[in-house]
Amino acid sequence: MEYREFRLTGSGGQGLILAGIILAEAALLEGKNVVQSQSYGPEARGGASKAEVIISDSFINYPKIDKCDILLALTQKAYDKYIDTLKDNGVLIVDNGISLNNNINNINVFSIPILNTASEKIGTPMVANMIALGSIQAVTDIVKMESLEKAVLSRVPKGTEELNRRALNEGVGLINNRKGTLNYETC
Amino acid sequence: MEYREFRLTGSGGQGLILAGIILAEAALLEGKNVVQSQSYGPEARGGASKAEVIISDSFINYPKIDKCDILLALTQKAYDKYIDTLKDNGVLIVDNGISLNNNINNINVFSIPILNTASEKIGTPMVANMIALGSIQAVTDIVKMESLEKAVLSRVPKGTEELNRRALNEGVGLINNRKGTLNYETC
Amino acid sequence: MVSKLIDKYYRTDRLPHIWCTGCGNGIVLRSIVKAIDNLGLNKDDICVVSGIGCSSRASGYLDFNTVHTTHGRALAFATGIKFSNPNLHVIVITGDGDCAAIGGNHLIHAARRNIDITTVVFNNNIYGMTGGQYSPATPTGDKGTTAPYGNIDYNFDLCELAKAAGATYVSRSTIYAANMIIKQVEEGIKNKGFSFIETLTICPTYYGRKNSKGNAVDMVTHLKDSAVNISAYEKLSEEEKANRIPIGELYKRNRPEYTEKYESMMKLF
Amino acid sequence: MVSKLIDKYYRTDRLPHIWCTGCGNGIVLRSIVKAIDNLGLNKDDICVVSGIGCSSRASGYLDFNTVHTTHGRALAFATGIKFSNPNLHVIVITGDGDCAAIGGNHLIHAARRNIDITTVVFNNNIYGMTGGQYSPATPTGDKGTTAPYGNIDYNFDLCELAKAAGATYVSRSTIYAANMIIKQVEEGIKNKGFSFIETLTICPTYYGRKNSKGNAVDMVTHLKDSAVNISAYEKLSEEEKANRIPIGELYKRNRPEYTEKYESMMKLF
Amino acid sequence: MKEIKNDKLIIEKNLCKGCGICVAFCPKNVLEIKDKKVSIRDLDSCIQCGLCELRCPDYAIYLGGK
Amino acid sequence: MKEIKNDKLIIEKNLCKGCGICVAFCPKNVLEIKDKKVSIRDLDSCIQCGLCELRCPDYAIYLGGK
Amino acid sequence: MADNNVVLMQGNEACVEGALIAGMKFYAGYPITPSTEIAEISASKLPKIGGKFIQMEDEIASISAVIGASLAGNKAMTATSGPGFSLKQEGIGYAIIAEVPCVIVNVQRGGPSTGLPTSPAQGDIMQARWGTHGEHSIIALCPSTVKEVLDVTIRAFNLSEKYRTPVIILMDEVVGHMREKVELPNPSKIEIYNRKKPTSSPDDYMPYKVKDGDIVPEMPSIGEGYRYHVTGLVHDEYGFPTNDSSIAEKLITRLVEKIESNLDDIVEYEEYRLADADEAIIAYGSTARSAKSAINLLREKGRKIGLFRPITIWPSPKQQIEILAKKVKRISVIEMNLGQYYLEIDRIAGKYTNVTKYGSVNGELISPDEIISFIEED
Amino acid sequence: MADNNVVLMQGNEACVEGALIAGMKFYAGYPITPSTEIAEISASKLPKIGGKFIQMEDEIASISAVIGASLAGNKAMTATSGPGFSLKQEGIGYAIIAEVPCVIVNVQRGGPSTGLPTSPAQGDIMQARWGTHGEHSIIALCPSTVKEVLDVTIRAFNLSEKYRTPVIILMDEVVGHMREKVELPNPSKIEIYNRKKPTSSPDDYMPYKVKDGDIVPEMPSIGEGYRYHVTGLVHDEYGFPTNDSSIAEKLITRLVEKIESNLDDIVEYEEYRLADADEAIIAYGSTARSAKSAINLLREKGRKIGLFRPITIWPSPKQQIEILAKKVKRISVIEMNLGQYYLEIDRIAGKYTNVTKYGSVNGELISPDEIISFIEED
Ligand SMILES: Cc1ncc(C[n+]2csc(CCOP(=O)(O)OP(=O)(O)O)c2C)c(N)n1
Ligand SMILES: Cc1ncc(C[n+]2csc(CCOP(=O)(O)OP(=O)(O)O)c2C)c(N)n1
Ligand code: SF4
Ligand code: SF4
Ligand code: SF4
Ligand code: SF4
Ligand code: SF4
Ligand code: SF4
Ligand SMILES: [Mg+2]
Ligand SMILES: [Mg+2]
Repeated sequence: MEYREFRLTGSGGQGLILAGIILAEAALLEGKNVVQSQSYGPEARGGASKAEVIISDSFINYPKIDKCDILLALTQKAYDKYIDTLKDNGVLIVDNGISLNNNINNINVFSIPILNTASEKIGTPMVANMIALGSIQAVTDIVKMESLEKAVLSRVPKGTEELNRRALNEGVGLINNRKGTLNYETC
Repeated sequence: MEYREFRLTGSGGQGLILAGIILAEAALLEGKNVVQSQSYGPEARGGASKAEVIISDSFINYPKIDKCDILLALTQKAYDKYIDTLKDNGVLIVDNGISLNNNINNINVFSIPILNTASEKIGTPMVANMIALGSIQAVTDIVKMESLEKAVLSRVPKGTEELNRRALNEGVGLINNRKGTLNYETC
Repeated sequence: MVSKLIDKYYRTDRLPHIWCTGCGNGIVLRSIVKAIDNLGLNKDDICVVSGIGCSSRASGYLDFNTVHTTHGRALAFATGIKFSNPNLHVIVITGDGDCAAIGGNHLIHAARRNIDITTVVFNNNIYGMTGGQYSPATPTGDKGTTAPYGNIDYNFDLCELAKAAGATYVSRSTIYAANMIIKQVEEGIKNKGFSFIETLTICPTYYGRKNSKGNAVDMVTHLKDSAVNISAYEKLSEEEKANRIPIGELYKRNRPEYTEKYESMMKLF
Repeated sequence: MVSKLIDKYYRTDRLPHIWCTGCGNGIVLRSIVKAIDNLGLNKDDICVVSGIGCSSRASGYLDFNTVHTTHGRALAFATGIKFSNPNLHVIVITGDGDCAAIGGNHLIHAARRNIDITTVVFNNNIYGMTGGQYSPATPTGDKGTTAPYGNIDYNFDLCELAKAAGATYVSRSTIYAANMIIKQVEEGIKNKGFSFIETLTICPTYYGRKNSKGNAVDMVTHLKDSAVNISAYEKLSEEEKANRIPIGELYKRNRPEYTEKYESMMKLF
Repeated sequence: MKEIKNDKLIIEKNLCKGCGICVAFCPKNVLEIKDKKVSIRDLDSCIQCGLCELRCPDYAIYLGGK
Repeated sequence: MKEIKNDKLIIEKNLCKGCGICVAFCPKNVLEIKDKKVSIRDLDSCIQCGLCELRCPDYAIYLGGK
Repeated sequence: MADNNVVLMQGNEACVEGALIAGMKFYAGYPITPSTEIAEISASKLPKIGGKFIQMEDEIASISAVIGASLAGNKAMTATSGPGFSLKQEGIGYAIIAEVPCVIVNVQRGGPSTGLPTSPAQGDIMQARWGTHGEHSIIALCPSTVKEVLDVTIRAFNLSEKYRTPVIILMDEVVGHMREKVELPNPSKIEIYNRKKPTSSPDDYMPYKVKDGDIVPEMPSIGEGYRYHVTGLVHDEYGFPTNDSSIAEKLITRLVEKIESNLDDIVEYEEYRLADADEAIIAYGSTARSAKSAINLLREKGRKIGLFRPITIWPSPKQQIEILAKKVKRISVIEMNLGQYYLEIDRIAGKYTNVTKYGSVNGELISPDEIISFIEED
Repeated sequence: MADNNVVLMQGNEACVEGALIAGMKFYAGYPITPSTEIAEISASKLPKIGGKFIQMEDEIASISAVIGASLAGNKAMTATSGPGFSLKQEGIGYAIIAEVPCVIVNVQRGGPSTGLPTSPAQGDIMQARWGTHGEHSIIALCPSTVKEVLDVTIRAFNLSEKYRTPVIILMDEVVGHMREKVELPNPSKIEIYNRKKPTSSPDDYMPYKVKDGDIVPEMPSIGEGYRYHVTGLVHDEYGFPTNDSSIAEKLITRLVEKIESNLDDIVEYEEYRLADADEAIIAYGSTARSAKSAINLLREKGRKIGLFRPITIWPSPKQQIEILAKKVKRISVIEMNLGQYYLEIDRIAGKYTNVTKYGSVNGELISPDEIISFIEED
C-alpha cells in the first residue's frame, strides 16, 4: 500500500499552495486518495508558506502530517524550520541557494537551482512552483507526467499554459540531468 | 398556625401594589412572615392591577396564591375576573359600585363605598387604597392598627401623612359602622 | 364597528389594541395605513417588520405580511426579506429604543446600503415596553426610571444620523401633524431607496408621568407648539431654535438602490 | 536598536510586528505615540483599547495599559474603563471593520455620550485580518474576496457619521500626512470629549492586490494625491471633489463631557 | 355599542379610552368626555373635517360613510 | 545588525521589510533598496528632515541621536 | 478536474456546493476565520444562479437576514466560527420558536473568546445544543470528511425544511480547511426536501396549526397571499402572542417533541469495525479520522476495538449508544475539548459500561498515537 | 421599616443590596423584563455612594463596559434576562479567558427568543453552563428566597474576585419579583473578598502567572503602574497572544481546573428533611419552595421524602448528589423547563438510583400539588 506524505515549504507568493493542490489533483486523476492542507494562522501572513499533501491508494484517515516522506524547501527559513520533520531516508528537494545543515544523514538530497531556473531560464520567478512540481515528479514518480500536466493546465490562467508546461519540464530536467553527476543524494 | 392569603384587585393607578406592600410591611412589623407579589405582564399595562400578600406565622414556602382568603375588588372588571378565586367562606371586600354576582355563596361580603368615600369624603380618589387597607384591617384583624399606621407613614410621601391616616381610619369606620346594620355578610 | 380604512387594513378582531389611554402609537399606525391606502398598494405585497417594544407591537394589528422580530433587529430581518423578494414593499416599524439603542448598527447600515425599506420610528423618547427607562432619544436632563436624577446623555438627532449614514429620504413629523406623517410615508414608500421617517409621538404613561408632562392632550399640545416646519425653522434665530424641532422633509438624495444594483450585477452573467 | 521614541513607548521585545511589508499600520501607531510624547503624558495614565483586526493588534506593541478586546467592542470596553477611572487617558485603536461594521453601534453611542475617549480608526478600506473581505469603508465598485464582482454597497463617510452622532472633535488624515496624524491625536487627546480621528492607511496585501493598486509606495502616493486639506477642498468644484477626500480638522464642538457630567451629578448628594 | 347612528360622525365606545385628544383638537368643539368616554355634544357644529378620526389613537371615532 | 554607525541616520536592517516608502518619499534621494532592505546611497545629501523615520512602518530607520 | 465528477475540494467549498445542490438561494454572513471561504465562495457563486449574497454588518444581522430571507421563501444559510456563533444565539432561538428553516454553519476554532483563531477545536458542541436561552431542542450535524460535508449540508437543508427548524453544521477547522477527493453526486439522484406550502385558501390558513399527519405547520412565503403574523413571542395557532399557559406549554413541548420524537429520521451515525468489538471509541468530526487510524493500529495489536461516530450529534443517537454500551466493556470519548460530548455519553452509557474520556485543547488535531496511548494506558 | 434591620424587599432589590454590600461600584446594563428593577435601583443608589451607573446601548455593550470597569479596578455587575443573556455570551467568554471578575445576573423568563417576557422559567440553566463558545467552566448560583438573593449576590462577587472569573446569578421571575422579609446582615460581619493585587514591582510582574500557593494570577487595576496587556486570545504568562500548543493547553486547562478543583469552596447547597429520607427531590430557585411545601404535605402522608437544593448550580455538587443517590431509591428533578438539570443529575446519579423528572414550560411556577401528584403517581 502506497502512502506518501509531502511537505512543500517556502515563502508566501511562491505559489506552493497551488503546487500542493495541483499535485493532489494529479493524484486524483489517477484514482488515488489525497488530502491536501496548508498553514493558516500568523505564519500565513508573515510570509512563510506551507502546503501538505498525502497521497495514498486507500482512504486516508488521519489527515495531518507529522514527519514527511518528501520535503520541498524553497527558502532558507523554510528549510531551517522544517528539515527536522523529514523522515529517515526521506527525500529533500531544495533550491540550491539554501545552505544545508550538516546533520542531515540518511536523507536523499536534491539541491537544484529552482529559483534561478525560474527567473533566468524561463524569465519569471512566478513559475518556481511548477519547476518544483516537475522535480518532485521526476524524483518520486508519484504521479505520471501526463496527469501532472493535465492538472496544471486546468488550474493555471489562460494564456500561461505553455509557460507552465515548460517550467514543469524544466523541473523534470533539473533532476534527470543531474542524476549521477553530483553526489548529494546521500550525505 | 396562621396562614392567610390576600388578593387586592382593581385598576392601575389605584395604588393597590402599594397597599399590598404596606399590608406586608405591617405584618412584618409584628414579626410575621410575608410574601408579596404582583402582576406584571400585559395586564399590568392594560389598566388592571393585582397585588397578592401571604401572611403567616412560619416561613412561607410556596409563594403563590391560588385561591385566596380575602379578596378586595375595586372595579367591576376585577371583581368579575377574580371572584372565583376566593375560597369558600372567604372574605370579599368590594366597592359598593360593583354589582355582585348571584352565585356567591359561602362568602362573607363587605360591600362598602370605598371609592366614594375617597373622592367625596376625603376629597381625592388617590386614597382609595388606604381606605381599602383600613377596611381589611377592620374585617380581618390580621395586623394591629398601629402597625398598619406605622407602615403607611413610612411609605407615603411627606406631607400626606395626615391625609392617609384619615383615609385608613375611614376604612375601618366603613366596616365598623355597617357591622350589624346590613346583612350582606353571608349571602 | 370601525371605519372602512381600519376595517380594510387592520386585523380588527385583535382590537382594542394593548396601548395605554392616550398613547400616540395608534395615530402613527393609522397614518401609515392611510398612506398605503392612498398609494393603492396590494396588501399581499406589503411586509411590515417590527422589533420589540410597545410600538413594535403594531405589526400584529395589521392585515399584511407581518413579522415581529427580536429587539433591535427589525431592519436586519427586513433586509433579508427585501433582498430575497425585491417586489415586496417593506415597511419597518420601530421604537426609539429598538431603532437607535440596540438597533443602531442595523439602522446605519441599512441606510448606508440604501436598500429600499421604509422605516418609521415611533419616537416617544422612552423605553415604553419595559416601563420607562431613558432612551437615546430622551432629551438631556429628562427623567426615566434609570435616570432618576435626570438623564446626562445627549439624545441623538435621529434624522441627522440617518442622513449621515446614507438614507435617501429623511423626514420628521408629529402625531399632531398626522397628515404630514401620511404624506411622508407615501413619499418614503415611493422613494426607491432607504427612507427614514421619524414620528414624534407620546407615552403619557411613562415619559409623560416621569417628567410631569401632563396628560395626553397636554403632550400633544406640546408637540404642536414645539414642532416647526423646516422652512420656517431655518429662518429662526439660534435662540428660537433651541426649544423647537424642525419637521417636514429634511433631506432627499438620488442614488441607485441596493437590490437594483444587485439585479444589475446578476445580469452580468 | 530603535529610536528613543520607539524605545520609550513600545514593548520593543515584541518587534518586529506582525504587519506585512508596506502595511501602513506602523506609521499610524508611531504617530499616536509621538502625539503622546509631545503631550508629555505619563505612561501609567494611558490606556489603549483595541478590538480585533490587524490594526487592533497595535495595542500589544505599546508599553501602556493595553486591552485587546473582542471584535467591534473596543469602545464599549473603553467606556467602562474611562467611566470607572476618569483620570485615565483612554485611546481606542480600531479598524474600519472593527469600528464601523460590527462596532458601528458602539461608535455612535460613544460619540453621542461625548465620553472622553480618543478614537483612532486605521482605515485601510478592507478587513485585513481575515484576508480581504470588503468593509463598510471599501469604496463602491472596489473588490474584496466577498465582492468578487465589485462592491455594490456605498461606503460610509465615517467622519460625517461620527459628527452626526455627537462627536466633539472630528478629523481625518493619511499616513502620507503623518505629521497631521500626530497633531490630530494631540488635539483629540486634549479635547475633553469624544474625539474621532480617521487615518487613511494602506493594506497592500489585500486591498492593494485585489484592486491592482500597486505596491505600498504606489498606494501612499495615491493617498498623497487624493487627500486635500479641508480648506482647499471646500473651494473645489463638485467635479473636482469627486475623486478627492478632505483631510484636516473637520468638525469641533463644545459640549460638557460625560464623566464630568456624572461627577457633577454625584455632587448633588 | 355604537352610540350615535348618524351619517356624520360615528363613535365606537367600546374602543374609546377617553384620552380626550379628539375633544381637545376638534376645531368646532363638537365633542366632550362623558363617563370617561367620548360623547357628541353638538353634532350640528361638526364640519366633518376628520381631524378627530385622524388623531384618535383608538379608532373609536370616524366620519360617517368612511 | 546596525548597518551604518553615523550620527545622522540609523538603519536597523533587522526591522526593515523593504517596502520602499522611505526611499520613495525622501526629498533628497538619500536612500535606496538593496537586497530587499533599505540602504544609504548618499548620506551627505541627507538634511535630517526625519520624513523617512516619520513614515517607516517598521521603525527601521531613524535620525541619529533620537 | 471535472472528470467523472471527481474533484479535489476544500471542506468549506464542499459546504457551499452541498448548499447549492440543496437549493440555497440566500447567504448572509460576516467573515471569520476559519469559516470565511464559505462566504467567499457563496459570494462568487450565488449571483450566477440568481441567488443572493450579502455581507452584513455583523453576525447578529446575518442570522436575522437569513431568517427574513427564509420567511420570504429562500433557502438560506450563514456560516461563522465561535465568537460569531455566540452572537447568533438570540437569532437561533427566534428561528426555533417561529419555526423558520435555516442552516447555520460553525467551523470550530479554539476558544473561549477570540481564542486560537486558526486552530481546530471541538469546543462548541454543548453550545450548539444549549447556546440560546429558553427550553428548546436542536439539530446539529458533524461531518468528518469533505465528501461528508457536502452530504451533510444537503441533509441540513432537508432537515431544516422538513422540521421547520434551524439546523447547525458543526465542522472543525481541520475538516473546513482540508482538501480531499469528492465524488460529486448526480443532482437528479439527490432527494431534496422543500417546506410544505399551504394548499388551503388564505382565509382558512392557520399558520401555526399542525395538520393531522404533518410534523409541522405549513409554511407559505411572504408575498404569496397568506398574510400571517410571525413572532418570537409565545404564540397561538394563529400566530398571535399569548400568555395562556396551556398554549405556551403546548407550543414549547411541540417544538421540542418534533425533534425528539423523530430520532429515527434525524439521527445518522457510522459504525466502524464494531461488529466484534468489545471496546469502543466515540468520536466525531476530524477526531474520528484519527480514531479510525488508531483503531486500525490497535486491531493489528489484537485489540477488538471499533468506532461509533455520530454524524447527527444533536439529538444524540441515544438508542444506538445504549445498545453499544450494553455490548462493550468500555467506551472512550475522544474529542478536541475537555469532555463535552463525554457528558452526554456518560449519561446514556454510564449505567451500563465504563465511560472514559480523552480530550485536548491545544489547537492541534488529536493524533492516532495519542489515542493509542490513552487506550492502552488507561 | 428599618426596625431591627428587618425589611420587606423585592428579589431584584435584594440583589442590588447584596451587590452594594459586596462592594459593587459599577453597573452597566440594558433594561429587560423581569430584571429591570436591578438597573433601576442601581441607577438610584450608585451615584449616592460614588459608584457608577450607565445604561449602555445594548447588552453586548453592557457586558463589555462591565469587563472594562473591572479591569479598571471596580467591582462590576450587569443584569439581564434570556434574550440579553444570549447576547452577552461572547463577552462572558472574554471575561473567562482574560480572567476578569464580574457578576452577571439573569432573571429567567419564558423562552426561547422573546418568549414569555413576564412569566417565570428556569430554561437557561444549561445556557448558563454552556452558552459561550469554547471549552470553559463557569460558576452559577441560584437563590431561592429574597434573603438568599442578597447572600448569593455577595457570594457571587466574592467568588468572582477570588477565582477571577465571571459569576452568574440565575434567578427566576418569581424570586426576582416577589417581596419578602429580609434580615439585613451586619455589614461588618460579612466577609468580603477582594482580588489579590500584585506586591512585586511592576518590572517583575507577570500578569498571567499564578504564584505558588495562589489560585489565580494577581490583578492590578489599570492605572496603578502595572502596564500589562489583556487579550481574549490564548496568551502566555506575560499576557501576549501565542499559538504555542502547550501554552494553550495549559491555559485552558488551568481556567477550567481553578473551578473544578475547588468544589469544596465553591459548592453550596441545602438539604431539607433528607436525614431519614428514602426518596428525594432535587429543585432550585422558586421551584424548590414549591418542593418544600410538597414535601411537608407528603411527609404528612407518611412518605420519607426530602429535598436537595443546589445553591451553586454550576459547578454542580457532584459528590453530594452521588452520596444522595446511593442512599435513596429515587431522585426526582423538578424544574421549570423540560429537564435540563435533570441531565446533569441523571448523569451523576443515574448509575446508582432511579432518576425521574418533572418539568413545565407554561410560564407558571410549578405548584406543590403538581409535585405531589407527580411523586405519588410515577
Ligand atoms: C435583547 C433584548 N433586550 C432587551 C429587551 C427588553 N425590551 C423590550 S422593548 C424594549 C425597549 C422598547 O423601547 P422602544 O423601542 O423605544 O419602544 P416603545 O416601547 O417605547 O414603543 C426593551 C429594552 C428585549 N426584549 N430583548
Ligand atoms: C465576533 C467576531 N466576528 C468576526 C471576527 C473575525 N474578524 C477578525 S478581524 C475582522 C475584520 C478586521 O477588519 P478591520 O477592523 O478593518 O481591521 P484590519 O484587519 O483591516 O486592520 C474580522 C471580521 C471576530 N474575530 N469576531
Ligand atoms: S407604555 Fe407608553 S408607549 Fe407603551 S402603550 Fe403605554 S403610553 Fe404607549
Ligand atoms: S493584511 Fe493588510 S492590514 Fe493586515 S498587516 Fe497585512 S497589509 Fe496590513
Ligand atoms: S370631524 Fe372635525 S368638526 Fe367634526 S367632530 Fe371631528 S374634529 Fe370636530
Ligand atoms: S381620541 Fe379616541 S380614544 Fe381619545 S377620547 Fe376621542 S374617541 Fe376616545
Ligand atoms: S532624514 Fe530626510 S533627507 Fe535624510 S534620509 Fe530621511 S527623508 Fe531623506
Ligand atoms: S520605510 Fe522602513 S521598512 Fe520600508 S524600506 Fe524604508 S526602512 Fe525599510
Ligand atoms: Mg420608545
Ligand atoms: Mg480594515
